Amino acid sequence: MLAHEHEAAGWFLEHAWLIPVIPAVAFAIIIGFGKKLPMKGSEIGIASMLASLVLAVGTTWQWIQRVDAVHGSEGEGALARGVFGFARGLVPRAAEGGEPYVEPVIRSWTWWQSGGIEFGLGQHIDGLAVMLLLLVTFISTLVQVFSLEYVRGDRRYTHFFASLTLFSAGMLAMVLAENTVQLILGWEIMGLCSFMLIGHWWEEQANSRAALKAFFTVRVGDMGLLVGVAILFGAFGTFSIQETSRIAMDPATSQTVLLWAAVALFIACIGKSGQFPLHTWLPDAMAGPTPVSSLLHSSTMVVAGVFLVARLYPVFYNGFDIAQNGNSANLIAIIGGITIVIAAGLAFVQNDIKKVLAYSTVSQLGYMMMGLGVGAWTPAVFHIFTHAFFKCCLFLCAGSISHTASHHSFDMKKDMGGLLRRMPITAGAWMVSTLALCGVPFFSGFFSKDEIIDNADHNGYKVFFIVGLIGAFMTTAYMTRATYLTFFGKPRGAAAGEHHHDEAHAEEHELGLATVGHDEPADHTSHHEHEAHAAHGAHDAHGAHDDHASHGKPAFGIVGESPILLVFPLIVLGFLAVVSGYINAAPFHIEKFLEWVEPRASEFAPAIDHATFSWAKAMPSIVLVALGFVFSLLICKAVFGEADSKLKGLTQRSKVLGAGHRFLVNKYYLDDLYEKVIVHGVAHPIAQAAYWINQNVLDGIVNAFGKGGRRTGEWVYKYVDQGAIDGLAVNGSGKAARGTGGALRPLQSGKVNQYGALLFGAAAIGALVLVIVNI
Amino acid sequence: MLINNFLLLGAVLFCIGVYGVIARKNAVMVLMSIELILNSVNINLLAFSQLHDNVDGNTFALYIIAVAAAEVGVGLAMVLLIYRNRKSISLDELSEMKG
Amino acid sequence: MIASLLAAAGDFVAPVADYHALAPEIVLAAGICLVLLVDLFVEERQRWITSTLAGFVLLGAFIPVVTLAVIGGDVRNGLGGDVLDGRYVIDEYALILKALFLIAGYVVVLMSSDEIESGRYHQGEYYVLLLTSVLGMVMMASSRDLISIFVALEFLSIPAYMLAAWNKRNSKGNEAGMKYYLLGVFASAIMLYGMSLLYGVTGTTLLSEIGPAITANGQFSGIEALAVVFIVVGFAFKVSAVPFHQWAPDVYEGAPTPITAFLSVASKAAGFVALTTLVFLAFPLASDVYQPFIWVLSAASMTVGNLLALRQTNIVRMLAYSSISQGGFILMPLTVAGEAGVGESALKAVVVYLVVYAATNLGAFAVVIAVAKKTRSGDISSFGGLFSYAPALGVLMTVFLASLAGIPPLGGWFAKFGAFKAVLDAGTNWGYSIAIIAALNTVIAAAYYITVMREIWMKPVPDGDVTPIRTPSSIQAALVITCGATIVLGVLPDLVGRFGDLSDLTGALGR
Amino acid sequence: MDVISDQNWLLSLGTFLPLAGVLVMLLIPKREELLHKQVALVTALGTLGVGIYTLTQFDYDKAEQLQFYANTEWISVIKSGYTIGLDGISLPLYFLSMVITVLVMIYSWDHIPSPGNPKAFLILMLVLQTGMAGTFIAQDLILFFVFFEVVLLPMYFMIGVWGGEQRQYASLKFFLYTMFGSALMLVAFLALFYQTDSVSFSIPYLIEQGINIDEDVAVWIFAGMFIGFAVKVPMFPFHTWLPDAHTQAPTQGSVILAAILLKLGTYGFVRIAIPILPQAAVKWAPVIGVLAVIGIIYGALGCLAQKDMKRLIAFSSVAHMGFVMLGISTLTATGINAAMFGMVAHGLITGMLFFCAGSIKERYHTLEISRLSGLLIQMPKLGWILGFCAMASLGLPGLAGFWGEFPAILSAYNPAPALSEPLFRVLMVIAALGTVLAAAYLLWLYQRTAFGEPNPEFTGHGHAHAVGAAGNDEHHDDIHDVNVFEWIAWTPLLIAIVVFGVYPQLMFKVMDPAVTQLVEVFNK
Repeated sequence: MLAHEHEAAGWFLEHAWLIPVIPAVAFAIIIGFGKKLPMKGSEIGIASMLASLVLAVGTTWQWIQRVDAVHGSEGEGALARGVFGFARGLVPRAAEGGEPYVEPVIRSWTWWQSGGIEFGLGQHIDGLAVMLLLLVTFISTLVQVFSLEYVRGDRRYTHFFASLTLFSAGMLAMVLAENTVQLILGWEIMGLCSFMLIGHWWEEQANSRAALKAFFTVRVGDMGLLVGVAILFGAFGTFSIQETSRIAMDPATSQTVLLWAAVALFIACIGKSGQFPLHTWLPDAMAGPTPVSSLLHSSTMVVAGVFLVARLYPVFYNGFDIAQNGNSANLIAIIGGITIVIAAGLAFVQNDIKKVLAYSTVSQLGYMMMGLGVGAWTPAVFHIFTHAFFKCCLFLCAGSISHTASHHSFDMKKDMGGLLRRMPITAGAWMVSTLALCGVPFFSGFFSKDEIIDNADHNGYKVFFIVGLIGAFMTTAYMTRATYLTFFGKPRGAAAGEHHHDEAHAEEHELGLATVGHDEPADHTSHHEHEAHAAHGAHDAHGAHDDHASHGKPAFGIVGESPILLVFPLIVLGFLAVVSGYINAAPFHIEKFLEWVEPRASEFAPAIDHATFSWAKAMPSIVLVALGFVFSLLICKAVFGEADSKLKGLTQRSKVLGAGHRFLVNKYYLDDLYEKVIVHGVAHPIAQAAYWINQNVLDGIVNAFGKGGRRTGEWVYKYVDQGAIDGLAVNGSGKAARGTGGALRPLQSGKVNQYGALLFGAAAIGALVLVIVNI
Repeated sequence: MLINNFLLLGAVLFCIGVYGVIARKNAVMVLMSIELILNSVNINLLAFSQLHDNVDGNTFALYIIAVAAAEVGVGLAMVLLIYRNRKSISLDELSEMKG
Repeated sequence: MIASLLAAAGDFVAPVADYHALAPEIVLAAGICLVLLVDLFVEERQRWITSTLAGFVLLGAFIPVVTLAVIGGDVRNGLGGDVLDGRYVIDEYALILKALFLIAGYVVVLMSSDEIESGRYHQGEYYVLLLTSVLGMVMMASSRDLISIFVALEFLSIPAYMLAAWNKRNSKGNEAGMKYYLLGVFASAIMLYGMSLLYGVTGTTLLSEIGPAITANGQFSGIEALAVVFIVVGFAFKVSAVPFHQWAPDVYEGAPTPITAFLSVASKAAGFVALTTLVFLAFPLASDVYQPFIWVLSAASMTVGNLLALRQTNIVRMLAYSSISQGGFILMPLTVAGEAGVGESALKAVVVYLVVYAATNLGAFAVVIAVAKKTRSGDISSFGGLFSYAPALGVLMTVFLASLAGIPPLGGWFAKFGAFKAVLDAGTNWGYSIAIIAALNTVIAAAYYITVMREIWMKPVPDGDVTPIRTPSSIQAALVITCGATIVLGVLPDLVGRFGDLSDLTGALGR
Repeated sequence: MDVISDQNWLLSLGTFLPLAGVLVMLLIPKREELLHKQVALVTALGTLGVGIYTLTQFDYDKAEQLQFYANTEWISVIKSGYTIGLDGISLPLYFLSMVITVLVMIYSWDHIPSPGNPKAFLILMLVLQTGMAGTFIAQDLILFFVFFEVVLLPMYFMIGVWGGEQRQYASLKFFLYTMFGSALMLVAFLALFYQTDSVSFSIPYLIEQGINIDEDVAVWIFAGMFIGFAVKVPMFPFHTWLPDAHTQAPTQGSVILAAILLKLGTYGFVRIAIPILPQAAVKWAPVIGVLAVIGIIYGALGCLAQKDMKRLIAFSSVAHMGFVMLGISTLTATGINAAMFGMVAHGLITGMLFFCAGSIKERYHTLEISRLSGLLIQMPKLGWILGFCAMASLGLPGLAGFWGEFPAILSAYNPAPALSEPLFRVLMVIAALGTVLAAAYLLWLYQRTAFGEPNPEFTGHGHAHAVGAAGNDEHHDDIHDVNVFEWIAWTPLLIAIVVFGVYPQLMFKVMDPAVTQLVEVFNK
């Protein structure tokens, strides 16, 4: 289709379809002979990712040229501006609306046809696709580099890279999908890979269960995808995304069909993007190796759902008519909003650093969804962009810490603390990313998240404006807590070089720091998780050993910075966490992202109008962020702060020294006060309640779906199948037959006279009847 | 003269015969009852033969007489056989095989 | 009265009979005498001569049947139609059945020879009786007159009574003979009463004349109905149709196994032949009477036979009941024989079924005999693990049982198929209902045939004795013939399909 | 339907060649086991050769026409002829049956199930092959019926003699069920024959005439065929023979059963019931659709209840055939194409799963899910293959299974004009739910058996509490990874699963023309 486009587009645009093909081929190669290669196949993976990255960059460059060509602004150096948007940013924003729609570069080849229906494969390259292509290839490359070190010596090293590569292939295939079927294809391949990667250390029950849960939960959503695609095809008669969009935009199209399709598709997004109430698989998925978490659960797989909404935006836009009913709500926004708050609350009570990040991811995805829900298409997509960098960075930091400092434990309470000095680079990267995540001004997160909140207000979704603000507050709170626990205070547990954690426990108990997360459900899970990590720690223990050796460090004890392979990605990502925002920094009227990515209003895309930025409007969120920081910091200081160590010493001496005892006791009361009143009294119950609901209700539902399924299955099988159908109908009839047979036997008495009697009797009766009948 | 008398006689004989077959426990008696039936048949045939004025009936009757004789011969032989084995010709005891 | 007789006897001219046409009967009759004579002179050691001779007699009688079939045409005219005027007819229908009876007889001889030689029997008389009975059947195939049918019937029955009681010392044997005899005679007496009435109503014994004569006076009289029913009863007894079947299981169990085979195949077939002839020639106008009656018989036979067979533990008894239900299937086409345009397929169905059934059932009995030689037991369980130590016999038995169950590509399927086809051809509710009943019965039937197969293939050998079975050559021959016939008929049913041409049969009557 | 009748000997050769092998083997004494295996394999390979030649000779541009058409006198009494032909619908299944037979032969090389006796076992298999191939080429109802029944006894004995513990019950059930079905089917055929003025049983002729049958009658005739085929498929509620048969059958039996025998039923619908009686098909489609969907959910629930791996796979067949039937019931080209594809895909995938189950059983002497675990550690290759098949079976795009399920769901949104849209859309949603359940039980199975540490009972340490068919010492000794015969037998299947998953056009382009022609009648 659209053949005339082809001359216009450049080579890279024409051949963007190669981007997913390369990793796919690489996957085959790795599976085939990965084991025989010097680096066990990892080099193939990285090479393929680099190749794709190059292509992606080329594509981006040409796309930008294309856009500029259409929009009249000059094209040279566009790439530069593409990446470092702030370089020559202060270009006045292009005139509203007037810009023509930039034709995406679409190519498709018939894959197979059945009964007149054509199933095609192809590429649909527009701003969104380009952006994600760049993003995915970039992140994947970094993560693979990181993994080189992180999973070295693992027993399934090759498989790991194979899966990573295939995963990227799937994601890329989905991103540039020309039609919905191809989209499903990539979508499902990702699901499979997530299963393999999360369950990478499947020797441990918990991990395999997590993998199962992840795949299954996502699969529940996929049902919606299948139905949705079927509806769209059935109603529109095409799989092509562009066609679908066009028809969806066509006012003549029935709104009910769109609504149904949108609902069905959105269910899929809920599953994939870990939206409430199907978000529970995401934290469990942290059972996977950290690079997996950073790739799948921060920047690629989980945004697939968001991508789907953004990709088929017209369907949702008109399905839920987002534009029309102003300050009311719609499904996407509601789900998004709920997710933000719930997840943020949960993040506050986690002890496992990765779980904090997991919940934070869920919450950020909530932002994106909400953004799309309130019609802030561009900010939401932009948030995907920025979020990818800093969240990936955060995960990798966590990985680097656990790998180097805390001996494969992720428990902030037990095994971390005081790492600021020991791991300056990691800490730095972490800080920057955290600031970005919290949406502190001049960091990337600010430009995207604040835009979302702003537009929510602007489009009249007041409620969600508030929700957004609350979210911002909570985000800062939990991130501050995590940061504090990890990098400040005194080293604990493994970070302090201890192998076993009894002392950590003892210490805390002595201090009466029965802190958040140590109550039942939380403790239960954190303990549980801990086993998991301990287990995989054991598995690649030798790996850990030799890399420690190779860097001439003692296996445990006072640790330094991680090896370069781990740190390098952190630096890059940390840097981007700061600057990536400036592509579209509203405060400075840089709106390149908007220009390059956002489809202009046309028959293919709805008109999206944007709130104009003003510091005044940004103030509330900034203030709340600050508040969150302060509030959280106070608690942390109080609960986990320096005081503790002094306190410890003093309490020991308190046995002999009476003096100052009361004071200390009072001090201790103070801690007690903070602890009991503030944490337990205010923050804790809410959070715990949320967590309880999460674990028992929502998660319960998810599991119950499985369990209940099993039970119903057993019941049906036992009673209906074996009992009724088989028992009565089948075997029953058999018995009946034999029974009648038995009943008939007495007739065969063996007595001649009776035989004779019957013989004549039958004859007589027959004769009688027939005579009567026939006369 | 009326054919009905003959037919009536035949019918009566037939019924007696049938009754005998069903009621009698003694093999020989049953045999004789059967002979009664055959004779009732003969009477019918002869009567009808007369009615239709052709020889078919007579011929048939002759055949039946001959065959009946043969049958009785076989039958008595068999009764003897049983008597030799069981010292009894009561049919009720002939119910070894059943079901 | 005497005068009238003399008048009827009138001027006597010796019939000019066509001896070629009568050759089978003549050969048999001569053979019987021959066997009797020979038996007097051979001494114990050479008893095999008798059996062999009997076999050759049957084959000898088979030759003219073939030649007659080959010359084809209407040999019945050559038979001086004006003398016997269609009371005794040789047409293709008759020929295929004569052939059937002769071959069946021959197979029975093969099956018997070994068992009879094994002492304690007067085999001379045995074969004489057997041949006589076969002769009766061969006559039955040609009979087209009440008298000749009756004579043929007694001809084949009386020797059968004696054969059934052949185990003189065995009380079961006596019992079998006695029951068979008494009930048989009783049944034929009833039949005769019916015939006498029929003669009374129509004034003739020639079937082709009875046919039109029924309801000649427009109204269908009760007497006619009574007569038809009684006659049908007589043959229903012969084919052991429920509820006239009770003699069958007892007799089959008591009689020597080859005789059981003979009774369950040949004499049953003879009964069907007579029934068919009557239905098509004598009762075409009485279809309102015989169709419902036969419908009931057929349905009852297949159902009751099957249900009872399910419960049997004795293989012979099981086969007896199975043959009852098979009889029900053979009766099935006759329940619609009177419908317009159905006669053709109905007749074909019956003929084909008889042929296939004969081959299959004889085969099954042959295997039973062969196995019983080793196990000396009639229990189904005695077949346990047969396949493991006698694979050939196991497979053969499987083939026969599968054919009985009607599984393609073995003969049985086409027989059943023909029956179904015929009744559905009628398109009447009677036809459809019987078809459904039959369909259900095929499943029940499969159940007990399969249990035997299960014994053969899947169960352990009961007494662990796995010495292979030495099958006498005669029985091997029997098996080859029957098995071959079963399979060939299943794959190429056309071989027999073309026989039993209705026009040919009724054509004899110039109708 | 016009026909191409050059090389009309080809199909007969391909169909009856195995019987030649049978005759040879009958003459070879029982103890020459190796010789038997060789003869059987050679025969199967020869047959496959003929099949491949057929593939090369098939004119794919005229896939909607019957090719290699032969029509000779057979049973003139009932006007039934030996009519055979091959078109796009039957070709894939015809060829699949040959491939599967060969693979099963190879697998049998060192997997003759107890109580041994390869002679009988292989002979039965060859007879089966003839029956299956014949069913797919038959273009005459009677011929079809005969072949349809020919497979019955061999399979009965295969299950009953070489099967598991309850083999006798299972085999009997299988046999009686099918007997019942085919009896009614036969009645239906005959009724069909008479309703079309008793001229011929040839399917092409009946397709021309069947449309004229009065609708009420047609519905009843269809009912007869429906039961006959539904039992074979098997559709809920006629499915209960399947789990038993599958579970008890020897591996080879299960594979053939799953790969080919079940297809006879669905093929019957596509080849006979629907084209001959379109008017009745329209009436029955909703019933079929509903039963199919019930089957999908029901089979899935059944799977979730299973403790035994093989039985679970068996129940999954019910679910998958449910998808096939759903596709058929839409009476659209897409749906029926999907169904045809689903048949083959299910044949490959489930067949493969049964192979795996068989090999696991052979090594562990049990298939209790609760006792198996850590296959990936003890037998990595087998473990991965199992996982691969599980993924394929739960309909992962890119593997064959998906192209059977997804288009079926797709087609249910827009069924044939005559059918009720709301009903089928509801069915579509429920069917989609079925895919979720499929994921549930397959992954559950995989996670339980393949992941985790091996059960100590089988690692050689835990002999004290090791229970199982064989003595404790065998347990860890005979746990070896995929051996060479298994590789040879499995690789083609695995490759096919991927190839058809990546390039489904391979099969669709063969079937599409025929199917399109088939459903034309429903589009007006």
